[in-house]
Amino acid sequence: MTDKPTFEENLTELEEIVQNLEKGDIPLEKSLEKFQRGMELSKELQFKLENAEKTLTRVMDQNGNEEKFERDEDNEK
Amino acid sequence: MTDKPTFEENLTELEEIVQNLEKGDIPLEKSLEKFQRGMELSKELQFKLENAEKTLTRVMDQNGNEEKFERDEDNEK
Amino acid sequence: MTDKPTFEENLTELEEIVQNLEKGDIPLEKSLEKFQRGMELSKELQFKLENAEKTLTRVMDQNGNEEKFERDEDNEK
Amino acid sequence: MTDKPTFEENLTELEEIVQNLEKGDIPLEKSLEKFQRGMELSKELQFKLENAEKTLTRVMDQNGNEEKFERDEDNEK
Amino acid sequence: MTDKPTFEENLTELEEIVQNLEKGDIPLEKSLEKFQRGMELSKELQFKLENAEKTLTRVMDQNGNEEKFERDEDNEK
Amino acid sequence: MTDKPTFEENLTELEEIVQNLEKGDIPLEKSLEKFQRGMELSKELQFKLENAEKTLTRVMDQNGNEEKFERDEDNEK
Amino acid sequence: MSIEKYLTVSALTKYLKRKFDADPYLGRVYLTGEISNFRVRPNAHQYFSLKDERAKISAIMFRSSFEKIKFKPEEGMKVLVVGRISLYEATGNYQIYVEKMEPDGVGALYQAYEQLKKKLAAEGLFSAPKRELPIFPKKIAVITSRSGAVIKDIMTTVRRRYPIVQLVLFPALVQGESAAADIVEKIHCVERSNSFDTLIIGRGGGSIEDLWPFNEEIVARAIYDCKIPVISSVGHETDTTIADLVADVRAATPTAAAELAVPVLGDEILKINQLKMRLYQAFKAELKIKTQQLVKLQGSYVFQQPERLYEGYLQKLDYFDKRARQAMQAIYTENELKLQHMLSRLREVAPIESVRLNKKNIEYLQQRIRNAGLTYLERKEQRVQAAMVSLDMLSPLKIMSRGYSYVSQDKHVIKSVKRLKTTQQIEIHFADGTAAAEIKKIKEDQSND
Repeated sequence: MTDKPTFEENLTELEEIVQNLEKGDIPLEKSLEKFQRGMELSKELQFKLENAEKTLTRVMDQNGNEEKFERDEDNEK
Repeated sequence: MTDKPTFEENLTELEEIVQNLEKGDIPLEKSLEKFQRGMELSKELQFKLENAEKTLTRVMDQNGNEEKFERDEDNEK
Repeated sequence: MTDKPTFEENLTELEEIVQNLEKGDIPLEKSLEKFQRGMELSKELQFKLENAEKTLTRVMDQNGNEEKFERDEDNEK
Repeated sequence: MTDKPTFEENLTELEEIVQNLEKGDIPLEKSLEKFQRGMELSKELQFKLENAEKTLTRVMDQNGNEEKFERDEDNEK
Repeated sequence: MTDKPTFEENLTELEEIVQNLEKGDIPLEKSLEKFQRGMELSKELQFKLENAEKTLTRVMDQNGNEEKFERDEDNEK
Repeated sequence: MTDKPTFEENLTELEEIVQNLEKGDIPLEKSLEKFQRGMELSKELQFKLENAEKTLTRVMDQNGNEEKFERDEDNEK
Repeated sequence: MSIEKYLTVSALTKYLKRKFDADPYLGRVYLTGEISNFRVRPNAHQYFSLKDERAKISAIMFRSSFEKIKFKPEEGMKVLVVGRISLYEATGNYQIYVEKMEPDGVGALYQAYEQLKKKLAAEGLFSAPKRELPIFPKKIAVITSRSGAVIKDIMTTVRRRYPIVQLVLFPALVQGESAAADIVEKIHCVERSNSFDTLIIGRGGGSIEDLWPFNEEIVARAIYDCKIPVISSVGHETDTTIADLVADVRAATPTAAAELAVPVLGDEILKINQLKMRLYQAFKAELKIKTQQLVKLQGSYVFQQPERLYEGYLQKLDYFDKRARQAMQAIYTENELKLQHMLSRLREVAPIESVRLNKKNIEYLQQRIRNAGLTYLERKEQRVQAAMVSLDMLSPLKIMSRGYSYVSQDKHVIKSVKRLKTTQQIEIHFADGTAAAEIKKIKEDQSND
């Protein structure tokens, strides 16, 4: 797990790929590779983000009761 | 029991978590953990407080009788 | 029976608790604990007082003459 | 009979109890005990006094003749 | 007969009893005893006096002259 | 006859009794006895004096015989 | 006879008196004689007789004259007197009015009397203790003349005073030669009978000669030896005989003797009655005193209101009882106040505010953490989106869309024909897809090399 690059490392790699591609002096094959790599990375990042979002929502939803409670309490005020 | 962090320690930890998250310079995974931790903490603290409030309210209500008793005594005077 | 704290000891403890709470520099949990202890103590003290009052009333009722006597005396005032 | 405390001894004990109670520096439980003891004493004393009264009345009734004798003498005056 | 106390001895005893009782500094039980003794004595003394008086009257009645004489004397007063 | 107290002895006894009683320092029982004795004596003495027969003077003749004295009889006529 | 011939007693007496008074011899008479019937009357005129063996004359001596004489006239004394003879009309007696009187020697009997008196006095007969008279005699012997006034006076007095006594007269000669012996005999007779309480020896008044038996020694000794108390009443008060002196009691007159011998019966009965009354009163008084003492004691409040014996205790007890209850009530009230005070302070320090504050704080922190989480994620998303957009822009596929395509075999781009062979399977990549192809013919371009 520790070897696995973090979300931020992946993001940085993706951004570097974008910068390299923007320079445009790399062979097609290379750029294709990089592009593909970038696509992979972005896919992964997106996946991670989605996961994170789910987690966040879940955690927040777990507090839904309290939210209700809070609202009740607010009503009481 | 003594090893268990106090309410105040938990509150301090929660505040640090919030500040950390607000600064936003921590890795996603880390931040997710912290978020979860923060939510847990806040939940726990809230639970404790609500319990305390209930207890206090109850206890205070229990003294309603005594209050009446006192009032009766006042009437006698 | 001897080991049981006396009413005055209980009252003293309650007073210490009240003074501690009035100083107000104790952690919430501690203060909650102390408050509850204080409430317990006050309940016990009240119970004891009520018992005392019952005893007082009962003993006085056991010889009705004096009650009458007292009332008569009060009327005379 | 000699071991039994006399009326005066009981009265003195009652007086001491009253003084103790009036000083008011004894624990509540103790003062309740003392009060109960005092009430017992007072009941006993009252009982004795009532007995004394009965004895006196009985003795007086037995001497009805002398009363008559005295009245006769008064008439002569 | 010689051992029996005389009227005067009994009277003196009665007088002492009365003085004692009037001073009032004797224990209740003792004073009750003394009261009873006093009543007995007074009864006995009265009985003796009445007997003596009867003797006086009877002896005088046995010769009527003196009675007349007495009455005359009374009338003269 | 000689053992019987004479009139004078009885009178003396009566006088002593009267003086004793008048001094008044003898016990009641004794004085009652004395009173009764005195009354008996006085009765006896009075009886003797009142009931003795009146006598006529006699005269002793030469032969030692007492005879009526004619001069006394004359006086009575 | 006519009445005028009779004289009145007064007229005759007056006439006689004049005869006496006018007689020259009788105006002043010198007379010798023996005093008789004399009893001194103090501070008064003196009446007596003067006598000799055969005759007797009454005499009077007025007080003024009597006070002048220098001796004490006595019965039987021979005297020389000077006086006048006159008649006392009231009694018709003639008498000598004595003006002067002198003694004329001493009489023979008087001398004998004095001698015996001295002798007996020396023997102690007179000073010997006297027997006491019984107060209540039963039987009294009287030695006197049967016919005299003595027994009559005694009888009268006794009858009056004490009629229950037996009087027995022992008749005796009281005058003359054998009188003394007779008296002695009678005394012995009285003694012998052993039944008498008192003996009275008496004789009326008379001259010293008349009374002489009572001055004789045998009589005196008989009286002295007599075991019965003797009352002597001889002659008048002025006649003191030896018998009088030796007797236990001397009475001036027979009446006095009787009075001495017996009490008054009524008085005695009264006395006994008085004793009885005193006895009664004394005993009654004693009873009264004792009764008063008893009544006083019975009247003590101790017996009248015995409840006072314990009333004090009742009050005390009530007082203690009340105080105990008040004290206990006070203790209770004080503790209750303390507790209520403590309780209200405790309630005031209930940490409810702190709890509510903290709750708000926690809510706020929760809000913040939620916001922070969302913001953080948003920012990451943005970065990823930006990179992805850029990457998309730079995609080589975009060039191919202008009509370019490339060949690859086994994922390797084939940049030169030299690397191709006929029948070789290749992939032609287009912008919008791939196509599989087989090399049919190879034509190498030289120039380009």
